[in-house]
Amino acid sequence: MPTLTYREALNQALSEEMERDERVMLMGEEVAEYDGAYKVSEGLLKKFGPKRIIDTPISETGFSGLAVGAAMYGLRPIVEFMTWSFSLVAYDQIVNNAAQVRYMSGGQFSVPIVFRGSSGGGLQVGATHSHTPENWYANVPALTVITPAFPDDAKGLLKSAIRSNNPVCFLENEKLYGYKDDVPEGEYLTEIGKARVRREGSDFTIVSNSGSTHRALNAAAKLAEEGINAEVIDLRTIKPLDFDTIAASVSRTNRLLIVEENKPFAGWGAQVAYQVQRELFDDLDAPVHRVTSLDVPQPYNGRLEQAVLPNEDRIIAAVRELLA
Amino acid sequence: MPTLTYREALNQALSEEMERDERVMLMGEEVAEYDGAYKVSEGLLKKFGPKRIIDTPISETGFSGLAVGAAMYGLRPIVEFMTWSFSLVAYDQIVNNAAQVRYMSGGQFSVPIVFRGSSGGGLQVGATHSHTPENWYANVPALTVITPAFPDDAKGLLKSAIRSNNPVCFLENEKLYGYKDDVPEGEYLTEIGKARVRREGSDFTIVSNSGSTHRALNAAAKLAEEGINAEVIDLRTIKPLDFDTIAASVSRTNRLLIVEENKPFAGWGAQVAYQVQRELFDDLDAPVHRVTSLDVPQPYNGRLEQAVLPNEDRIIAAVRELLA
Amino acid sequence: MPAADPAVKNAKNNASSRLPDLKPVEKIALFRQMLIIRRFEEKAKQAFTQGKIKGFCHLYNGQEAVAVGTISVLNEDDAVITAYRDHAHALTRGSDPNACMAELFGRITGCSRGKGGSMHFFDAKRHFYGGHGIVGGQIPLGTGLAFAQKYLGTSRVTLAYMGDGAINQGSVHEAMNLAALWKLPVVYIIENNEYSMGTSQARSSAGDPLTKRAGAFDMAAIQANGMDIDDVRAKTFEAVSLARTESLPTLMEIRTYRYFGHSMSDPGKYRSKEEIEARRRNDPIELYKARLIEQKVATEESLNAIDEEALAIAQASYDFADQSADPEIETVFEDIFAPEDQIAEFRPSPHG
Amino acid sequence: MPAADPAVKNAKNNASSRLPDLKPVEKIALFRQMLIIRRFEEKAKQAFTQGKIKGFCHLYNGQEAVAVGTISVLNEDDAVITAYRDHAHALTRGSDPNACMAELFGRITGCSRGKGGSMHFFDAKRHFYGGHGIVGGQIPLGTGLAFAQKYLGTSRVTLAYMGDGAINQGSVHEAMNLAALWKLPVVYIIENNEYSMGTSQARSSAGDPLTKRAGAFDMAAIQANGMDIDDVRAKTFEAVSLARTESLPTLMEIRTYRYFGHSMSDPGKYRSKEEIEARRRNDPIELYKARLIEQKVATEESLNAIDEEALAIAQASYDFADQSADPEIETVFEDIFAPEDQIAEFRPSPHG
Ligand SMILES: Cc1ncc(C[n+]2csc(CCOP(=O)(O)OP(=O)(O)O)c2C)c(N)n1
Ligand SMILES: Cc1ncc(C[n+]2csc(CCOP(=O)(O)OP(=O)(O)O)c2C)c(N)n1
Ligand SMILES: [Mg+2]
Ligand SMILES: [Mg+2]
Repeated sequence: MPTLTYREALNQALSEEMERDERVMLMGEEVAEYDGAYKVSEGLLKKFGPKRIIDTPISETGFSGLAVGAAMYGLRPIVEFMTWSFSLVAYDQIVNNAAQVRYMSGGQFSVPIVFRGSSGGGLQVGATHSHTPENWYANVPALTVITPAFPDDAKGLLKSAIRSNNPVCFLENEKLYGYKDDVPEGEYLTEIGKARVRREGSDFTIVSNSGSTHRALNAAAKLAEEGINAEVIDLRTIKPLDFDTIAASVSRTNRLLIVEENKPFAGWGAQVAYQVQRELFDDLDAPVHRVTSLDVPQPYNGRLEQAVLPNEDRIIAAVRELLA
Repeated sequence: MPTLTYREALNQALSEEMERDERVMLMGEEVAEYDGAYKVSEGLLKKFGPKRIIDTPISETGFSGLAVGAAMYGLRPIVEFMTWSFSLVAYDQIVNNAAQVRYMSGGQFSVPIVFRGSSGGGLQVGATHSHTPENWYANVPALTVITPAFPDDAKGLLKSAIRSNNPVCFLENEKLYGYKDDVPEGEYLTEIGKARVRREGSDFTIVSNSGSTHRALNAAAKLAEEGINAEVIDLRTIKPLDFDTIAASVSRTNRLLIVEENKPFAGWGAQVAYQVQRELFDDLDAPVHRVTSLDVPQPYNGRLEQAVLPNEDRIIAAVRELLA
Repeated sequence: MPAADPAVKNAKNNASSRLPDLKPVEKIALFRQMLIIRRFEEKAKQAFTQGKIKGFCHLYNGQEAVAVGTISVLNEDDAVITAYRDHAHALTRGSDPNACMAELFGRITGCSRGKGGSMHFFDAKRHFYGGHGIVGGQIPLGTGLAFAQKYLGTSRVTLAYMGDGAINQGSVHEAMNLAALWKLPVVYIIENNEYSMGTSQARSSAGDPLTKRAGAFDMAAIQANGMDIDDVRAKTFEAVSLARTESLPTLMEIRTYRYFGHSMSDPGKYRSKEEIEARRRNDPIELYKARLIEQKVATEESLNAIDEEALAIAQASYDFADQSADPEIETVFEDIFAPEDQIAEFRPSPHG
Repeated sequence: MPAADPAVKNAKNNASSRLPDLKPVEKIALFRQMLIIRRFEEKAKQAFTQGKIKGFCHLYNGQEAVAVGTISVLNEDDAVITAYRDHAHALTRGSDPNACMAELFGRITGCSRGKGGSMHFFDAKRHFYGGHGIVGGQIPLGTGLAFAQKYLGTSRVTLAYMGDGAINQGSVHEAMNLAALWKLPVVYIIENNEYSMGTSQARSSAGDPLTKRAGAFDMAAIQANGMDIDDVRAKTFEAVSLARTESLPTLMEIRTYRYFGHSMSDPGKYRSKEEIEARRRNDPIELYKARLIEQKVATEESLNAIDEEALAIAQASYDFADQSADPEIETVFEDIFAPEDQIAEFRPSPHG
């Protein structure tokens, strides 16, 4: 199996799906002539031409809404936000139009659209540029929210997202673009809404996503040296939530730690915690724990930002408490 | 004590605070000559003149951001969203500017601003007009989120919000504007971040806010006829969350039901549930239950909308399960 | 009794350079369409007062020549999208008055299955893309319809309507720049009824006339008198021709007036009775009626007979809506996700 | 060594109708200020390459005459707000180069306590309102500063800067309408460096020149040559005078050019070396230098000595930043809420 970066895997997914279906097109700032601010769309302009790979003005509301209209008309637009932090100016178009048109029209219109781009912190770009908005979107009925952590999932899930007839928020992680791993060639689709056990273990369960899955795996590796065995579940899709996979694990390990980069108050992890205690109350030997970002705006300084993020130290400390 | 409607209580708070401090001003669509779409600002134009009570164009991003700038300069603006559903077009200004400027500037600028307006469903105005966005804002560090349920709290909390030097999202409830109750006269301030026990009981605890507190109290009254005694805590402030009041109650009743109009996935109730199971694990005799809006866009039809909202039937059914 | 008269079709623009003269039957069809809207909404007003219609209900009375005039120069497969004051656009596009009234009543037979309500009419078959409640939010969508029309190589165009107040939303500005930059076949139509709720244009919008907003983008702009359907048609024809033949956008400002409140909930204290009465004297339907009589296209009696017909259509729609069923509770869970969305590869195998 | 020369102050506008002629010492102060910015940023570039500065770092080289020229006609208590390309505006406003460089290094001695970084400089004392990362998002804020200036009865004005790409954000359009409608003393300054990242103006913005965007609102508009500080000053003076004396907004488009990439992360393949070289020949600092020599205001040697001084200031700021401490971890919890926010009535009583 070839080894690709997360970025290359995404690029491959885009390219394959655009080849497969002429109605698929990509628009966003700098996606065409610049090859993408983070090079996810590298080479696509050359391959598919300016009709299908489209540079936009800095008008997120305008082009997000335009894409929703185009999707209602039968195209299958992919909208790149240079980062998801910039989606805030387009929040209304995503929430009120992309997510509601099918329902409000009594099912007459599909909105097959993928909003995608980088997200997350750790790059010292400050409070306005470091959002992890998965819970803002996952709270909205009818939106699907995907946050892959590995190159194979990045490819398989992006292909599935593009083929979905529903609006999908696809949150990549800037820190992972260079991460390398095996990626199956060609037609490789990953089912939306299915979590994946990335490490098997028996002592407790970690549920995480995106960059936090890597933090969790690193912490798990260290703990393994002490003989503590974590099972690490990478959610992959935040919504719909794969509760079955979580439940199967927790009912075995009886302890759950959630690691998420969301700010804590009503982050997606709170929802997982709620459902687990609700459905598996008698299985739990300890309360569900969470390690989240701290409830502060993102600072620029690197040491401060590392403290804000759900870092390994905090994860390990939480595990000790969880197992105490 | 005079009896006022929730609307009149808000109006009184606005009027008193504007009298007290010339830097306080109110802007929004139809707040002046029209006396407010929901008449919350009735009479204020006459009293304070067009310099301080200002009709805006339909430009939520523009006037929200303008108010943030004015707040940085020393004014104390109150921004009315005709409904909070329309705040989505201004989401970036609230999240990235109002909430972050103090932090990003290392504390050099205060943003003493109140964003306020009606919110919530039940009026058959459809999916785009029925949002309950408290969790979208409460997730943002540095934002205070207030959702009063009664006229006295509406007055006391709005006065405190206006005097706060921090950005506050103040979510009124359209269905409550006509609700009447006693309201203390004159200088009546309610502390931000304190919940209030609105009904004492020993069998289980309900935590709710805004319109849902009334649903909870109605359900509690019915259950009392059967001899089931609910304690009902009205959160009043969603963030900062008054965990102490919740904990004191739950450690006594050992059972908790949360009633919230938020859509379920990572609504604020998930956060309360997380914290309760985390801190009071051994006190709980049953998992924390939630009754939320259904995870669907808001339908227009009245019967459907009632089914979507956290109605009394669903509350009572949940209580039976919680006590089973 | 279908609302759309097939004769209207013949009045459509086929990218010829001149707006073809209307045949008498076509003129009468336009008159009839305006009256159907007026009577339909009067019925809706009554039903609202009776408590049969809930939520917000924004009436179009006074503005009929705008929807009917503009849409009359379209082809059937052109696209239309508008804001929440949408009854007229749906009806003119050919939506069944029964389905429209049923939507107002929140019935399962409604044009949005009772889920949309007054502000959210939709009719995919008739290329009517809604019905949108967030001021200005539909304008990027309309721009996207035109984008798709061009992308797919059609020669179709889109009419995207908004109110005068909507022009101050940033979304509108962003969309207009995109349309001008990418040469999209869209006609933006400001239905300037002089007020956004209780706020007059002068109190909300710098720069008069609003067509100046197009100048920012070197975009074509044109004004029309919304009380005169012939003027509306002539000007819209120019804009539609530019869109169809050169794939260029236009901003139209059509001056009009609404007789009732902003919505049924608006007491309308910001306008004097005299102002409204004066404007009513300039009624687009009466004006056209007089013109048709003067042109000897029809007699007063024949036009009055059409009014009877319009009243009957409105009444029938009321009866239909009233007798229709509420949606079943289970429908609340329908229309959230695409039924075909289970990607084939993941569909549970029929063999278990 | 303070960066701001007190002599600059004398060059300020006092609402007189004509821009006063500059004294030689004032001219030299402008030259000096431009050079300080240039040398400061060259140092920052070096520090970025060394890994001492992280995140995004947007350099201003080539654009110096814009910040220095525009701000030179302000009074000290006028307000300034800009986007993320903000080093020059802070420095020109009088911020300490040491604090600015320390901010880039993320130090506690930084002008935002290490929390803002390159994109988020702030300096309340010097009426510098940031430093904002979301394209266009600062323009409503700047409009609000002007609103407050008018509300409070000051005769101060606000300069609100943005890039050419920012003009396509809806927020900018909404803010301009508000400023024109409410007659606010704000000058919007487009620093048109022809590109938004890799996108040329023609590929992002319909309508040329961008001053047309003001026409939508009947707002005054004016263009200036951003490579010629005297032209920048003259045109800004007009706009500032209009704001100060009549409380009216203006949209300025100042044509300029940046020599380096969009940010330090940009390889800049969308422009040819030749294009950049050609533009460098038109350098605002060199141009002004030649003019000062020609006008016999200064000699080549005296100006070169100023360069030495600027280099020393830049080096000193680097050393200061490098030797400053990182913020303590506890500071992460500071600056979130106003310390004085505990409303007096609820403050825990000192008597327990
Ligand atoms: C973003 C947003 N802000 C506010 C509203 C509330 N609102 C609904 S209609 C309206 C007035 C719109 O006026 P105009 O655009 O002139 O259209 P008209 O009603 O006159 O047809 C307002 C303020 C809304 N629906 N959306
Ligand atoms: C809303 C938003 N979208 C995208 C970005 C990413 N971005 C940062 S700067 C920039 C280009 C801005 O160009 P221009 O306004 O011309 O300013 P310049 O960089 O040339 O000074 C972009 C796209 C952002 N910061 N905010
Ligand atoms: Mg109007
Ligand atoms: Mg630029």
